[in-house]
Amino acid sequence: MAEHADDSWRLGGRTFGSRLVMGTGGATSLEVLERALVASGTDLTTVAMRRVDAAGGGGVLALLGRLGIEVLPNTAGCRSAAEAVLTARLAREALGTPWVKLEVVADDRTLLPDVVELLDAAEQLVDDGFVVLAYTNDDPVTARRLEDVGCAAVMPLGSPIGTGLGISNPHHIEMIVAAAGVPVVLDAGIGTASDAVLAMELGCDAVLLATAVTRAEDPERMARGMSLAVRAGLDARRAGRIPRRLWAHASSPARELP
Amino acid sequence: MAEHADDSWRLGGRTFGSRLVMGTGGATSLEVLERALVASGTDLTTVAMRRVDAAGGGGVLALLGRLGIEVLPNTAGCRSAAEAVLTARLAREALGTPWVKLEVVADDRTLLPDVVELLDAAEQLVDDGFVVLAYTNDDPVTARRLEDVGCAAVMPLGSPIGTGLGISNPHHIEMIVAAAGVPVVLDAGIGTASDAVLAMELGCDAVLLATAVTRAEDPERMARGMSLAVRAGLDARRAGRIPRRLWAHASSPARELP
Amino acid sequence: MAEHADDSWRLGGRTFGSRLVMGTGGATSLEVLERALVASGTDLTTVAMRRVDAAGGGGVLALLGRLGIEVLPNTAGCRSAAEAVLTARLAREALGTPWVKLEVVADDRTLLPDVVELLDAAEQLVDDGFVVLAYTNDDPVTARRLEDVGCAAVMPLGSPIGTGLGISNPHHIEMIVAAAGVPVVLDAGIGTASDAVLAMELGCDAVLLATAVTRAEDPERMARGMSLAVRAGLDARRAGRIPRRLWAHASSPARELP
Amino acid sequence: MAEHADDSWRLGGRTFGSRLVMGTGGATSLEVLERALVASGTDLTTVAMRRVDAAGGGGVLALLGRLGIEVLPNTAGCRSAAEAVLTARLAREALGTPWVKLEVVADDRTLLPDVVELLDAAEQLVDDGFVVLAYTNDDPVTARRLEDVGCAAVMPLGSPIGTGLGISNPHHIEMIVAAAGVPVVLDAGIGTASDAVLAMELGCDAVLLATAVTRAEDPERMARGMSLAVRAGLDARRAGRIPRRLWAHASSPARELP
Amino acid sequence: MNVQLNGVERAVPDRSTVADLVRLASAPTTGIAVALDGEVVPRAAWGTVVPAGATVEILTAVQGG
Amino acid sequence: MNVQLNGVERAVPDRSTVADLVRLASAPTTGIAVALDGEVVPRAAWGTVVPAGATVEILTAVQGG
Amino acid sequence: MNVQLNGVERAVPDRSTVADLVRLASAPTTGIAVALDGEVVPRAAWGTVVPAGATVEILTAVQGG
Amino acid sequence: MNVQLNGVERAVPDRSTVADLVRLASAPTTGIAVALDGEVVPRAAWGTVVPAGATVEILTAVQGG
Repeated sequence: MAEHADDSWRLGGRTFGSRLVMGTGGATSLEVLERALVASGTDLTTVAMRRVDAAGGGGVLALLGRLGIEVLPNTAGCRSAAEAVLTARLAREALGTPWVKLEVVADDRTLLPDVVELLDAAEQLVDDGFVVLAYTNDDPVTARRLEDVGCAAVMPLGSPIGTGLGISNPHHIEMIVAAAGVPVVLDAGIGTASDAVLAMELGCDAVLLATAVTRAEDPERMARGMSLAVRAGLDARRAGRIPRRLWAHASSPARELP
Repeated sequence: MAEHADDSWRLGGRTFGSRLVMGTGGATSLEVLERALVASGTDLTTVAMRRVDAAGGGGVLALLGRLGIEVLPNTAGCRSAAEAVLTARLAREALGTPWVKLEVVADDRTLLPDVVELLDAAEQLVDDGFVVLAYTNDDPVTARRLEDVGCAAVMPLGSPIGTGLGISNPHHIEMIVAAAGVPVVLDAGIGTASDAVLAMELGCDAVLLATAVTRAEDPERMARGMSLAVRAGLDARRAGRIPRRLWAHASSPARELP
Repeated sequence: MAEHADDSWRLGGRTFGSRLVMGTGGATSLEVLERALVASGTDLTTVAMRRVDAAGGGGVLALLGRLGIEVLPNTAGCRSAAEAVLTARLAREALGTPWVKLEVVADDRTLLPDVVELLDAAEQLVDDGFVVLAYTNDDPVTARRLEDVGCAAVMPLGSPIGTGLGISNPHHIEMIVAAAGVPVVLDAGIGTASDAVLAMELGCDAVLLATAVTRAEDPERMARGMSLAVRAGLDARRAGRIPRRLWAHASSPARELP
Repeated sequence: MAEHADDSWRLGGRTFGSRLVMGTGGATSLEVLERALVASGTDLTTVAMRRVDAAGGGGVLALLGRLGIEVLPNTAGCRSAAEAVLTARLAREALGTPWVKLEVVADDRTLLPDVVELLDAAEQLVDDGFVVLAYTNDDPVTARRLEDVGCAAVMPLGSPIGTGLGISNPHHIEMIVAAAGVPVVLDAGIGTASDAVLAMELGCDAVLLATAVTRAEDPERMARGMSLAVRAGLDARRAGRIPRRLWAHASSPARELP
Repeated sequence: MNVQLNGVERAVPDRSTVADLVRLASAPTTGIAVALDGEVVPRAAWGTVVPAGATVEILTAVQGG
Repeated sequence: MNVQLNGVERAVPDRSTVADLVRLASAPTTGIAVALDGEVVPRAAWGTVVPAGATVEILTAVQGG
Repeated sequence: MNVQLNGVERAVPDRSTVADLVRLASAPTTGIAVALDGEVVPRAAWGTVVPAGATVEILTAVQGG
Repeated sequence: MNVQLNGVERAVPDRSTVADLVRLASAPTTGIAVALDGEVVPRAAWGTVVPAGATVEILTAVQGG
């Protein structure tokens, strides 16, 4: 097992130890969030950009700084390429990072990406020097286009944000992985640990989640579970699972008693 | 998270630290098996009973002894209650343990339990002082009957032995868990880590597997993955997952930019 | 298509035109039931046996007689072999038929068969000259045992009675069909038309249902849908479906425009 | 049931009796195709546009004319909006119809739609007076955009063309149906009758398929099965299915025998 | 004498036959069957006298299954 | 002069019309359409002379989709 | 003069700079960024005078995503 | 005399004991158990003489399950 002792991965030219990217939304307090982040073992975590007077939670930056976790600003809530590009630029100015998790959603009910606006924004931000991690749907064609315009990672959803429905279409995730030349991060829809394991088994490089942890009854414990889950999934993927068979196959030698 | 720091469980009056019960069949060598057992962290492992001259692998007992892993003899290959009872008694004599994983299968193609013979054997063995862990199908009624005759654990299959099809009928496993007063161990059918996580999320107390590890391309790594998987699943079960929703639920606060 | 113009099937030495066996429970009135039965096209329908003074619905026999539908008494509600055997004998005496749908359930919450009592009752009734159609779970071993003791049909459940969960474990139904030498009738759990189609596609000879029709918002229309469904499923089974492929396969010839 | 005696539907200002739209690709001969079309009961069927000298099958137009089936030209094989628009215009010129099934695919391996090109082509063709039926993926946002630009129907895939994988993400189809103001036609991926029934149960107005019939072992019989399937699915959808329940619900009255 | 008729304790004339009890229960005469102390009584034997304290069940077909 | 006719380089008489090329391609006269350098040529305009070096596509409906 | 500051119409002294508005909004001085009429104002340019009627947004990072 | 030892017909000395057969089978002396004509022979009873024609099974634990 020596050859895979190092389970780290590379994204945007950097190396990360944990396969779990966390979001920070939904936690009932910074204390709860802190315990969950620590338990998750994450080293990359998203924040949203909001007006200072409405924010109420500026402490999240200080928390991430204290925990030594890399900040990944997102463009959550943006509905057009223009909004998303401006938000990414503000985040770069405010946080001093060219990294952005790019979200351009079509409506509040589904929070599904608007792929036309998304591709437009991705292209503009890449041209402007950003490291773009693009939240997208599970369409393999859109994923390839995002890579073509220069995104550093494609982040397909398992199911709509916050639904906890898991990975609705595993075959599409497999198709995205098969064609991708950049990391694939499963983003959105994770409800429980088995969903995260499945994402890794399908070949994703990492999993991004927030609600599944922050809104669980015990966020800290679910965070630990998710940390174990991505490691379990990576091991299973790399270990080479047994084939599925329709008929049984004895695990004990044939018995010869009369 | 303090209150669940101890993830151990009780079975047959004893306490086990690992939720993973391993089988030993299918490994290509004792060396491979040893590395897999160590990586799995298991403290309870099954062996089969076979004629000394056909055995070829008597070393398994010494290995388990050296690793400090409890031996659990099975009655693999038995087709009738009479065969299974005799095999259990020989195992008790040979290994000095009243514990037995009771298997009575109906045929070689499916290796599915024969519930009539199984119930008969279980009753005889319990009467004879055995600690009976009964491998059974996923029928909730049979599981309850096995508990009624005094089995120390019921061990429903996820799918037929060696198929790697995972848990074909999660609802039945949930029904078994809901009604059980003894530990429920998911036994057979596990193919990969996500299957093991799901078993724990459904409420099983532990998972028993062999083929998924021993016949993986890298048994040691899969063993580690399974070890992580049962811990991930237990955490997720106990952390209280978020509900499934049909429509999206934002994890970032509402955006107010014009 | 000429060779399969006749879609009838044989059961217990008789020929039936419809692949849909109906139950009569759950209808809000005899009028509703009549319209549903007519729309279903069934020619074999179950009734239950109850005390005359509690019955309230003796008219069902007259209705079936008027519609020319064969009556199939069941042993619904019986919890032991003894109860089921007595009920079958009373039904034979009352209705003049040696046919019986044999049900022996373990409890009210799951209504799952008690396979030990079921096998016992089946054997007694076959010995007594009955044509036994046995309602059973989806265990392939139990199905084979029921055939071995002489049942005229095995009737595995898709999921528990009245749940509408469809076919929880299609692989088990396929295993039952593959091994069966008598007709296999999918009984219980059907919720909608696609469930009935799937049953036929898996190779079942017929489908038995009641709740899905009688408790639908429009029983008559659902009955018609089910009638179409079993025919659709039989056609699909016999037509030989295309294989599943992971990658696309064009249905238009390759395009050569510049 | 009187109120829904008429199961016809409206598309592009016209009324169709059958819910099954057929493709013509994949049939081994015109004779086989004719029998399949007749058995399917369809009244709207697609054709592709190809060079006259490569065509080899010009007889399809005569066949459809003789059978009184409306011709629906497609833009199969087109990779860009420009190609698709030209092909649609040639089809209008050749066949005298402003109707077009618009396909713009991204590559040969997946045959998945390129949504950016698709939306562009759809807008151009609507502006040019076409009745555009747009083949799309199962993204609810793209479906809504296609409707917004004036498509007469949205035709989401169940799974990639020719795969026979059925409906991979039923929840997405439901979301598309819930938001749609134009007919939704499930197009691509159908493998067998139960897939077609499910499409209708999810609320689709019709089903379009080719390979599932033309490449079945017995195309004529599968066509009949599909014809029954869409009717079964429509009945089930309109009849109002029973709710799914986790625990059993007796269909026979409670039994009071001692 | 008393009998248990379809679950209810009933006083009936001594030496009542099965047929008497069927009449008493207002049961139709077709489509029914009778169990006397757990054994089916064929119609041809409805003249049988019911012993005191017997359990009698008269069943018919109803909607179900 | 030479034209690209349905993907094949062909020598055709100078000043050939669209209709001439349709005949040359042995195409049926109904159920077809012609694109000349990427633009549809309506049937009423088949008298148009095809310029040298033009790309001409003559399409019809075939089984597909 | 009036400006639109984080969505609220506010009266501010004429010739206020971006830095003045940041102070006015009680914003922290690190971890924030300012958009003036839809364009980012780099910190080095916070001396810029805000025109009357301008729309100013001051953002920071919060929990989310 | 002949016995059936682990499925093979073997000629063994008359009045062989269970312990003799264990030695004959080259079995280890720990981790094994013996069945004589379908009944377990506890180690304390290995001095038992095996009757002619008996079926003897000597089992140990192997990888499995």
